[in-house]
Amino acid sequence: MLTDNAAPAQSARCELTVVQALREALREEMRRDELVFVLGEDIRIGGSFLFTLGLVEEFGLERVLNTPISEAGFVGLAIGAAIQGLRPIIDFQYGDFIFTAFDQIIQQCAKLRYMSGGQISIPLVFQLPTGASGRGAQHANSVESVFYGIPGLKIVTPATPYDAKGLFKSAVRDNNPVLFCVHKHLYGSKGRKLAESSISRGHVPADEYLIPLGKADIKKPGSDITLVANGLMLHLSLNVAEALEGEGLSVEVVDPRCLAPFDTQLVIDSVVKTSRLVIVEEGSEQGGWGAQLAADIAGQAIGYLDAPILRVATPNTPIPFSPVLENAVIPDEARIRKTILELMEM
Amino acid sequence: MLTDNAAPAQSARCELTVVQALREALREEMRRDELVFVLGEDIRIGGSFLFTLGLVEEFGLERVLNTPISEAGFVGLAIGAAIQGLRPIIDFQYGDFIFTAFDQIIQQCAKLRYMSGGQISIPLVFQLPTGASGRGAQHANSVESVFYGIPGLKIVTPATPYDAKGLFKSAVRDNNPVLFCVHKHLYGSKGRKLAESSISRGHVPADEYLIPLGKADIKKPGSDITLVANGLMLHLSLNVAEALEGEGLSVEVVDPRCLAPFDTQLVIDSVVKTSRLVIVEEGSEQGGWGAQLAADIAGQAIGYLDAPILRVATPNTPIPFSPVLENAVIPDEARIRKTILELMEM
Amino acid sequence: MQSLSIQLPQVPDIASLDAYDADLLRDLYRRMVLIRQFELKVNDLFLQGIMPGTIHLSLGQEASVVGACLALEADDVITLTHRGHGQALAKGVSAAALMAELFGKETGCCRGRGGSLHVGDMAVGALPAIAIVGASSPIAAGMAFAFKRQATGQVALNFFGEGAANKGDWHEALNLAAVWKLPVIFLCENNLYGVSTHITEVMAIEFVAERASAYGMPGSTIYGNDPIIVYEAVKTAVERARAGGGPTLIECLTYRRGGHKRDDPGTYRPQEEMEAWFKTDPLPAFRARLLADARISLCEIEALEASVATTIDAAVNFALDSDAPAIESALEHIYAD
Amino acid sequence: MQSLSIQLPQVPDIASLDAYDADLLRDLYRRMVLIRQFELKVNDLFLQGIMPGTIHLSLGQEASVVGACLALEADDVITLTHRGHGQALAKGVSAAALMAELFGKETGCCRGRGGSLHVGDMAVGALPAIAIVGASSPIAAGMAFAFKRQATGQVALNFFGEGAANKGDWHEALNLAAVWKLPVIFLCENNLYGVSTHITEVMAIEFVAERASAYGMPGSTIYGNDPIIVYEAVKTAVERARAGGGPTLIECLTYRRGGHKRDDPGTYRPQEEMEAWFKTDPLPAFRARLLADARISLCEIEALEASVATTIDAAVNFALDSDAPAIESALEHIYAD
Ligand SMILES: Cc1ncc(C[n+]2csc(CCOP(=O)(O)OP(=O)(O)O)c2C)c(N)n1
Ligand SMILES: Cc1ncc(C[n+]2csc(CCOP(=O)(O)OP(=O)(O)O)c2C)c(N)n1
Ligand SMILES: [Mg+2]
Ligand SMILES: [Mg+2]
Repeated sequence: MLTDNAAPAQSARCELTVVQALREALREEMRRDELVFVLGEDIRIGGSFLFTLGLVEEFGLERVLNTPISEAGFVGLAIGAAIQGLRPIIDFQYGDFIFTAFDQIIQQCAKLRYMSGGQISIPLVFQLPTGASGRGAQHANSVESVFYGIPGLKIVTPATPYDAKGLFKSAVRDNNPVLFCVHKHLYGSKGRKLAESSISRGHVPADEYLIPLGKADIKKPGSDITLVANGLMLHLSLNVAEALEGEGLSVEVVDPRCLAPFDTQLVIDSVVKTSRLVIVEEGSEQGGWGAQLAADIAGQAIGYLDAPILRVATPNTPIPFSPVLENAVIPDEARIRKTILELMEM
Repeated sequence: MLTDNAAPAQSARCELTVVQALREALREEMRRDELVFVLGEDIRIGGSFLFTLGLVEEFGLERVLNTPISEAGFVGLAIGAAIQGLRPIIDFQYGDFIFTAFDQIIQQCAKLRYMSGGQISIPLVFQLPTGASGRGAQHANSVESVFYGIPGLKIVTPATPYDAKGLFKSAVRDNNPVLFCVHKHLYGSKGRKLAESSISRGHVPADEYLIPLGKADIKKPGSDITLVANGLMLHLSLNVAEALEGEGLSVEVVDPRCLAPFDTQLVIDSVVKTSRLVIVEEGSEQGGWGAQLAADIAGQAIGYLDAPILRVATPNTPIPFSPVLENAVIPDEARIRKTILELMEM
Repeated sequence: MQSLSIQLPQVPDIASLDAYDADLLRDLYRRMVLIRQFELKVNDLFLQGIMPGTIHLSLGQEASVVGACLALEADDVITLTHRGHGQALAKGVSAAALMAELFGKETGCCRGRGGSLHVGDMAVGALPAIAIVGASSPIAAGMAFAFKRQATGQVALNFFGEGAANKGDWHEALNLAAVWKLPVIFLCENNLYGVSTHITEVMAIEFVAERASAYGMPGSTIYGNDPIIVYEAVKTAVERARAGGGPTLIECLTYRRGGHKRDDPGTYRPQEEMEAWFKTDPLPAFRARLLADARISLCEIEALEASVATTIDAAVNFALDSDAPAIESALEHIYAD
Repeated sequence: MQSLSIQLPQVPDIASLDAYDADLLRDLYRRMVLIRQFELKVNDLFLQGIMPGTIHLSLGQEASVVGACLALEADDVITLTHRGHGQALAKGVSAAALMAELFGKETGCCRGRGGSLHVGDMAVGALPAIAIVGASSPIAAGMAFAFKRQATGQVALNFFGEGAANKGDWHEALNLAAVWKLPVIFLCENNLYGVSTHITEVMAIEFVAERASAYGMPGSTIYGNDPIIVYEAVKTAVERARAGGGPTLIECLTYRRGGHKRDDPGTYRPQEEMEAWFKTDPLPAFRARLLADARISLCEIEALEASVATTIDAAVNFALDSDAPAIESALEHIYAD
């Protein structure tokens, strides 16, 4: 049986990984509310990233359900269950498989409330491992980008254990469908690569806390330039920003945390201060949230800018398997650093 | 049997509607190349917008195939057929149903060539009626927006009969998957509302011509402000621009025609001249091609701008059925006009 | 049961109505007449150019939807299709609120946001309709899942056309429902056509119900133009579902009187087939049976028909008199609080 | 055929090999050994931490893929799954190019762009693998569609696991293939599990092949650990397909020796089940049968095994010696000219 540090004892809380924080959040919410249950493929043994490890022992097979490989079917089923008052959480092995349930999400899940004139609500959380992790193009989608323009959905992309726990609990209590997209390199599940930065493992308070959806967070204050990055890219960006700090450049690093709703105001406030903006995202350069943010700033705060808005993202390509190529197309610290320095020269 | 002006005689060519131009293009391409065939629901009687009307008589049931209601199935089937050398064209009744085949398109169709190291190509055209037309939220998607960020796909959004024909023929000859998205109000099929502007019906030369994919077109030259709009919105924008011309304001109206690849350079050239940019699209304000264009201009040409980049789009909402509400949320001529005038004041 | 065929209607021997409560018979007929008159009126309003949107009428399929819905309790739920007016009325959605919805009015059952393709009213157990073919089947299974989990004793009934049986969502839903023994009835209105396409062009088997065995659930094909036959089949399935026996697939053979939607004359259908099926029109057939029953008089039937006509007129007036939604309300209900 | 069960393996009576050409028998065995040795080597390289990516091994399923592929002609095509190494080798993809692909090298069969999840080589009729469960079935049907339309006489064979039979794409593909009588064979490698989930948890019927009748196509469940049994079943289906008879569903009961993928110990499987199935390991079983055949000597078999070992070593060296793709080539092949 797979093993992992399932529930750290309250007394001696060490630092948690993101998946440990998430699992703790899930467990707390399932204890709090009988209506919450989780379903997905192979979640009885923990699921792909061990999100549900050990849960069946506490909550039983009724609330921790192994599904057939029928994503459209069980997403639709969760929608129906949510309409009738349950609060399902769907664990996707990889977020990439959600495209086989796409219609259920954008035509039904996101719209039924509106079309019905507000008669129903669909409290439903999707736990979605996102991004590239050395498995080739079909397992490397930045799923958040594809859903970014769909009204009726909320999208969360936490980057730290602390945020993950607080945001996940809010997502479970939210009465809307929430896509909870965690980068595959951020879970820190056993046997998986974990992105390294000062915040990829972290202290998570034992006392309950919630983080509201839709509030960005300044992960590092700064005055010379604003950098907005989420998920895995936040960690790379922070590493770069910390290095640059030593070189006398003060980068303010903003983590949007939620892509929908997006806390544009906090970015505007930062840009008013710094006059310079770089946006970093892992998804393909075309059509991601970064483009929207750039457009919003160009529409609402262009007067505060002293330079172009630069974006660091993956070029418009499927993700290659070859590690050499994958590394070449996905933004890395060198590219982030270079872009910041270039922008400071403009 | 449904009737429509299937193939206007060469001698007395009157003005064509978009669907007539498309049908002519389809017929010519099917005559030219035995490998081209068309499949879709109820296309034997013409399909939803009469794109295939009368074709079965000329090309037979082997090349004009009625499918079951199995979008993922027949899209996958068309991918396989294309891999083996045929050149399928899929007629969707409404583009909105493509979401039930989404995985096939973004995981397989768009990526198989890349993942295989270039071993295969997938020449496949999707004929997709797009946009809102008084049928409620599930039939009102701007499908082009959802696919906009997917590398490996081309996306065309023609607005005039002339462009429709020339672009469609290029799409059929292209060796890549092409989403050919025509606004439901632009076909001019019998019994359907047709958007009115000076170019919604138009002369289409009898001699063969092709329009390359990826080239934008200045639909109306101007010097004071650049307006970029596609599809149905192009017609509304042109009506506004023509009215404003009489009032002494010279609006340059650019039709991107293709969203992928996008002819950003032509927009930059125009902005260099006018210093002002408005972008109009029907899709939801969040995450559409308009955001990308604004981001690209803010990244590459911000120095030429004298004012913010303004966007006119549908707010982030599912489309309401009630005609009063539908009209209220979708951009109309009044909103376009107001935005242009506002921007001129900035 | 007599053997059925997909080609021409086979009207089974008619059982006596004696065993049925007269109120049930009246209710069956009343709802069938309500749908018939509602749809005819809607068609009129359309032709007059008064009604917005697009419309898929259910004329001819009244017996299936009414027979099915009356086998349910008030708190059971149904999911509806693009051809949903009849299903809605059968389950008890108010004709006035339905009509107002078709006009996009604030008083509509979905506050005018849904329109003809998305009618429904949760208060009577009718989930606002899903117009994506096949997509409602997993959702119906999900509602049934909630009923089972919470042991409410309710069931869900999923309406779909035979065309939907070729969608992947439908397949996944039937499998899930069977594996988890969910209290759901999959009710196919097999009207032989999906738009212009005959079932024999899109399935290499004769009946949709033959697919039930692929999921390990019971399935049956029945004559769908008699409300009692449908009522009985659904009743049995409902009892099975409530008793924890899991899902059932029921296929009702029926026929639409008109085209697929308003601008479709339906002329792709062979003359012989149309004539044969039109002769089985469920309304006159059931009316004749009722009149043969000692308990129900012609006078009573006529009164019932007249009262439905009044209801429809009132519905139209209500709809026309109602206000359109306020423009400022366009962005309500996108998110729940 | 003896009756089969989904619970424990039922090894059918073994027919004599006399009727088979000795070269065919050698080829069957050679390919099975090639897969076995290739996979064991890949597993090693993985444990050593030399190989990148993730890996789904097909150890234990050699008889099904080899029996199936040898029933095809060179220009027939297969589609592969996430568990595709064996399928690729069975169809004739070079071990060296396959190994180089797993290392992401420019000399890989997909120039290193695909990796383990997407191996294939069009030159030998192996469409680079599709890792989305169920998604390859319509594509296989589409290739068959092209063959039929162009009357090439070729067939397509679609490999999938029993877990895929619950996906909508699979359902739609089987229906389309049946309705259009496409020359395609749907070949299920039923290894009882989708990751950790046993088939009885996700289907309320015993066998995947029971679903064939829902589409109007023939279906059969066979013992999948004997290459001859698989070969015969596929041969029959191929002949049917080439003769215009349409598709067939064949379900091969087999078992994977290891876990679902490299980091899965596979311990969710009951001990008794594992022991019973491991005893049916296709390699020693078929080896013993060959040795019982007068035409094939132990010496010959050992030489064959040794030569495969040489091939594998050469493949590893080739892969390790090959260059990674040039960074400048990262954006090639996104679009065709
Ligand atoms: C996924 C999807 N594809 C296509 C359509 C367009 N469409 C609407 S109704 C219909 C026919 C449905 O046939 P059937 O299920 O038999 O129902 P019927 O119309 O006969 O009641 C089609 C193709 C749709 N709404 N959804
Ligand atoms: C649509 C989809 N859902 C989930 C997965 C993750 N996944 C990969 S293999 C697998 C199990 C497949 O089981 P089966 O089809 O029986 O094949 P096997 O692994 O046994 O060969 C799963 C769930 C996927 N690749 N695609
Ligand atoms: Mg039908
Ligand atoms: Mg399996």
